[in-house]
Amino acid sequence: MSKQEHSKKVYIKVWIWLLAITIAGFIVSPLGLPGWLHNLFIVIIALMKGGLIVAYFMHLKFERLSLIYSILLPLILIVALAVALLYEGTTRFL
Amino acid sequence: MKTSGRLDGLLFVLFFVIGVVVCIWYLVGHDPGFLPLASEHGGFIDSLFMATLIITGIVFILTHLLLVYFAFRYKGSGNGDKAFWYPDNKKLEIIWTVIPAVIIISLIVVGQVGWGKIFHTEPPDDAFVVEIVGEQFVWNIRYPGEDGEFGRTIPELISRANPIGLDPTDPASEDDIMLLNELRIPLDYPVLLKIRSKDVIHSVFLPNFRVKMDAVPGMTTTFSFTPTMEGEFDLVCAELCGLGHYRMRGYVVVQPMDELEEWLIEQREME
Amino acid sequence: MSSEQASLHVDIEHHKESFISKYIFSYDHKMIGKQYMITALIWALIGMGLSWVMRIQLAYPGQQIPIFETLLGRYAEGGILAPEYYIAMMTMHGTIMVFFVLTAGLVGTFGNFLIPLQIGARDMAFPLINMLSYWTFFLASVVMLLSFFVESGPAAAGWTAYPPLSALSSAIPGSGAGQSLWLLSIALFIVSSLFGSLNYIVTVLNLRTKGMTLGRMPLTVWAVFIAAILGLLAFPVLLAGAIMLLLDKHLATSFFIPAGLYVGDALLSYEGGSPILWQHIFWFFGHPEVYIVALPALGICSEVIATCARKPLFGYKAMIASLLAIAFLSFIVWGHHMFVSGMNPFLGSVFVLTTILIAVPSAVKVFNWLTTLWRGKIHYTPGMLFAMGLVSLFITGGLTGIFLGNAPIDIQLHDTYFVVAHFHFVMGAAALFGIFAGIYHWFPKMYGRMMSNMWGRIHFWLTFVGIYLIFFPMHFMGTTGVPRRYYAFTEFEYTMQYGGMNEFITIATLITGAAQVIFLVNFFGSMFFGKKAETNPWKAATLEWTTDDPMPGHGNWKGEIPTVYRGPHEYSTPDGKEDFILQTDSTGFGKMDKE
Amino acid sequence: MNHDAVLEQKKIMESEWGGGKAPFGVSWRKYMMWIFIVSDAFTFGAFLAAYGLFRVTSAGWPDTYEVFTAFPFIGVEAPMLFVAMMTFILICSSFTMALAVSASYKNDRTKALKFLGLTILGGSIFILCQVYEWYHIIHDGATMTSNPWGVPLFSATFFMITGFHGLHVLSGLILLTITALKVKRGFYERRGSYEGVEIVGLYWHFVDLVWVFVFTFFYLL
Repeated sequence: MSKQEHSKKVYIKVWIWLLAITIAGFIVSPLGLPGWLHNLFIVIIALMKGGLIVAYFMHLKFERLSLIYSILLPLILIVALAVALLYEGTTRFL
Repeated sequence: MKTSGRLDGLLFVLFFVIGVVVCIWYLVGHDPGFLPLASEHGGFIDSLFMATLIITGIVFILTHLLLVYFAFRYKGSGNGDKAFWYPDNKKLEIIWTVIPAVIIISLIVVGQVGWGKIFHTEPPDDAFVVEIVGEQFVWNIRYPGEDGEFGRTIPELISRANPIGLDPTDPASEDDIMLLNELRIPLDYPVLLKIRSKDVIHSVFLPNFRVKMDAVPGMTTTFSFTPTMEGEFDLVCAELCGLGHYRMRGYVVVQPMDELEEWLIEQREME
Repeated sequence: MSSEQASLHVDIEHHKESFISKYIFSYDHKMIGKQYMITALIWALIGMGLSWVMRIQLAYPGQQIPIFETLLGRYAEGGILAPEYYIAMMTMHGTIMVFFVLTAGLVGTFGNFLIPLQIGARDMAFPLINMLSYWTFFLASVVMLLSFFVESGPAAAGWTAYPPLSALSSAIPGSGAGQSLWLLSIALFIVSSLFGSLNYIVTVLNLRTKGMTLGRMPLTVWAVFIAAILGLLAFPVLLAGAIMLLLDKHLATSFFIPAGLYVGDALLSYEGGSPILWQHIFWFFGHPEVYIVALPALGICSEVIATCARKPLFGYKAMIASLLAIAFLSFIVWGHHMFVSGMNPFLGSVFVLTTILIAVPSAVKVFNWLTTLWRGKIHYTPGMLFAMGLVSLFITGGLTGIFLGNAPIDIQLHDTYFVVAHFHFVMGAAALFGIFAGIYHWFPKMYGRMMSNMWGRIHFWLTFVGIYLIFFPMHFMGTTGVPRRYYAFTEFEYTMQYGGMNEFITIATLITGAAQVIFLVNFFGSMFFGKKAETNPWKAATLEWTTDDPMPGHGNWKGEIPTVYRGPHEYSTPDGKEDFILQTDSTGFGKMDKE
Repeated sequence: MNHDAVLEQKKIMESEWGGGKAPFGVSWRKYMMWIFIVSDAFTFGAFLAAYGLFRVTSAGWPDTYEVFTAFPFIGVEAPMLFVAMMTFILICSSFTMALAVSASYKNDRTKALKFLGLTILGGSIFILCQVYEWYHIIHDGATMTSNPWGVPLFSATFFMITGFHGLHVLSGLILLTITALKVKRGFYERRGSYEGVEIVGLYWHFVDLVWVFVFTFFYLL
């Protein structure tokens, strides 16, 4: 474990970023953007936040590539379930 | 290690031969067991079934022939003499990956063409519409009547006398015809089943018509098909729905359109 | 010794052995594996008993069978099994067999017993969690057993527990307390399986001995490893579903229950849920579950075939690749259980494609097994017989899957006896044969004694023929359209024609079931009176046979863990002296490992 | 035996995946936490996927900006402000957790303990906030089966998902407390490795991560 991965400076930077994009998420709502754009924006912000936490706080970014893949790739499967359910919900139900 | 296997090898061969003979004897006597076909799309399903049966039958016999032959032929003596060392052959493996893939993909393609015809084609506007509402353990059948429209149903109105909760204030409900367990449909004419359920999941299964669709509470599922044979057939429940699942019986009567229309008028008058 | 292994070794050395710590709350992976095995065998007897009850009812509907009343009490008053309890028996048969016999009996038994032995580890990575895994499973068993004794009877909505039937006690009595206990038991089982999976995956990745690359692991370890990954990812989804169903049942939420239901002369006050959602969630778990059961059986089969045919497993890499392909595909095929469930037909098309593609890796496996047998020197041990039987059953069950996976044919075959035949071949019987093959093959290592060869062979032939006699005729019933989960076939003329066949199947079931007594006697008898085993009775090449005794103590190897120099299935190699070379054989490598 | 085999064996013995080593470069304890997190993510994923289906199929899903308006002590309606604050607190606790891990790797026991304490504090405040929020919307009339803003599934999924997440926070707090006590007693120092702190940290960050998605999908969308 090298010292760099756990440097305080990086954590503070990430923390500030997290706060900044969380606030950005709030500001966008009253702007009255079209629904899909608003949703897209919100989801991108969530992914960015998640990415920051996973990459720096959980320092996955500094782990071996094989570990990164073994953690992230399986998540595709649960996303597939969500996509199938949303598709099913919007096209067929009730 | 004493594991003589002459007998086991022989038994494998014997079992395979007897099994195949019995199977073929049975198949010749009974087809694969299909009930008489009574719908248009059913022909496609049956022939796809038969095609798959032939393909898989060949694969079954070939692989089992190899299995029992090897079992019979390559018996070890147990005194440590070596077998033929053969760990790998890329070419062979690619061949037997590609061949099944091609066969299988062609089956999928053919299947999807049929699937598209059954489910992705909209039924014609003048299709004969019947509603089937599953209930523990009967089928409520409803015809829209002369106006061609089903009356509104409201769950709060359901009672013994009004099994599906028909709303009497809706003008469309006046000429609706309600029947129990008796589904009459016209010969050679597209039929659209609108399937609902009052309580748990049922499944409308018409084995002669190769029709099956779940009756799911809270939503309306549909199945459209064209009957091609006159007569009386079974309406079966194919999804576990409770203790009476096995006796949730209905009848399907297929008759020419003009007879059916007369019968509908009679029913209307009787109500 | 690596640092990882060393810290584990310290833990083991400090672990004192009393009766309780050795046989009950044991940390030793071998004892935990045996505990799983014995528990699964007991469950198998219960599950089999339930299938006898069902078969007798189906063959002789409406007839008084006095023994039913003696055994089942109020569920069969006057010797006639009531329909609601027939369904309950069927539900419990499915649940018990899928979860408690096949999953626990294969992954639990062989995962625990074989992984550390075959990869060269002292024990699992987390012996404590391993112990907890078994005892959570035991608790799940107790809860499931309790549900037989509640007032309204055990769960009765099928092992798939489709709501609304499973959620509403007014729809069927079993959906009261019985179903709640069922859900609780399954939730416990999920926790147990999670503990197990974490252990298996981490152990396989981090605790392999020196030289044991992934490409040198025996196929059993590969298969259990992949099954553990499937369990890790599939079970939590069922947990989410089970929690939602419990909330529906006890807090009257309506996740799975739509508005306007009218059950038992009363309008229910649920609003807005979707029964199809449960089906999606259940089968997202349910299909991988099939492979959690099947893959270890296929792995065991591969290994036993290679060992007993005295040949290297043909296409070792392709076998692993096909396991991986099957595992991946199994997550994206769940919709094939729902072609006619009201699911969007377009989704149906997608699922047809992914489903039938599974046939390709499966075919590769079969061809590779056959080529392994080709020009082999087959030793007919009972384990080998069961492995070869598995190949046959896997072919039969796999081929019928091609019918069911093609959506248009499934319209006719869905929920008929064709399905029953299909999954009993490919998942039920094939996996069971995997268990038998594994037990016969590794019994000498488990108990230091040999099982009787002759009785093993008799057991095999009765079981193998019996399975075909029971399940093959069901295909014909299925094409005719005889629906499954029927209490009796007396209500329809076209189902009545199979009266004779049903009687035949029932008799076959009774005989095949009775034949399992041979196994039990052989198993328990050999445990105490069997011939003492050698360290390596089958002359196998894998690591577990290099332990100092036939029955290694906790820690597995007395001295250092051996280093591995070669692949797992080196049989009949041209340059070897004997017809097998142990993985640890360092002939020709000089003093490499002493560095 | 040919030369190639000897060479290959040599390569294997030196390689990361050759056995006897940790191929991912992490110990088995840490890797176990990682895959546990993946598994747990699937549970949450299933809940959220189900929620998504309810959301798109139910007509008239309530507007969260009208539901979550309460804020203690200020007496005016402040849509989403409270939950924004909760998010802020949880992110901060994640931040202090990262600092605790960092300090523990520098063998700075007092600092590690301090940051762990701050993390526990943040987590506890988050739980209290959640209690307040639950109390408030229950007070407004929301139950598992009905709520004043429309679709009952809204409150049912809300209680289910935030409840399940809350359970994770609670168990995280218990784990953190145990870890803090171990740090205090010098358990990790004696062991020579502070990895335990890092592993608990992973779990805590995951709880935060889940909240990010719950917050996004449930409150913001």
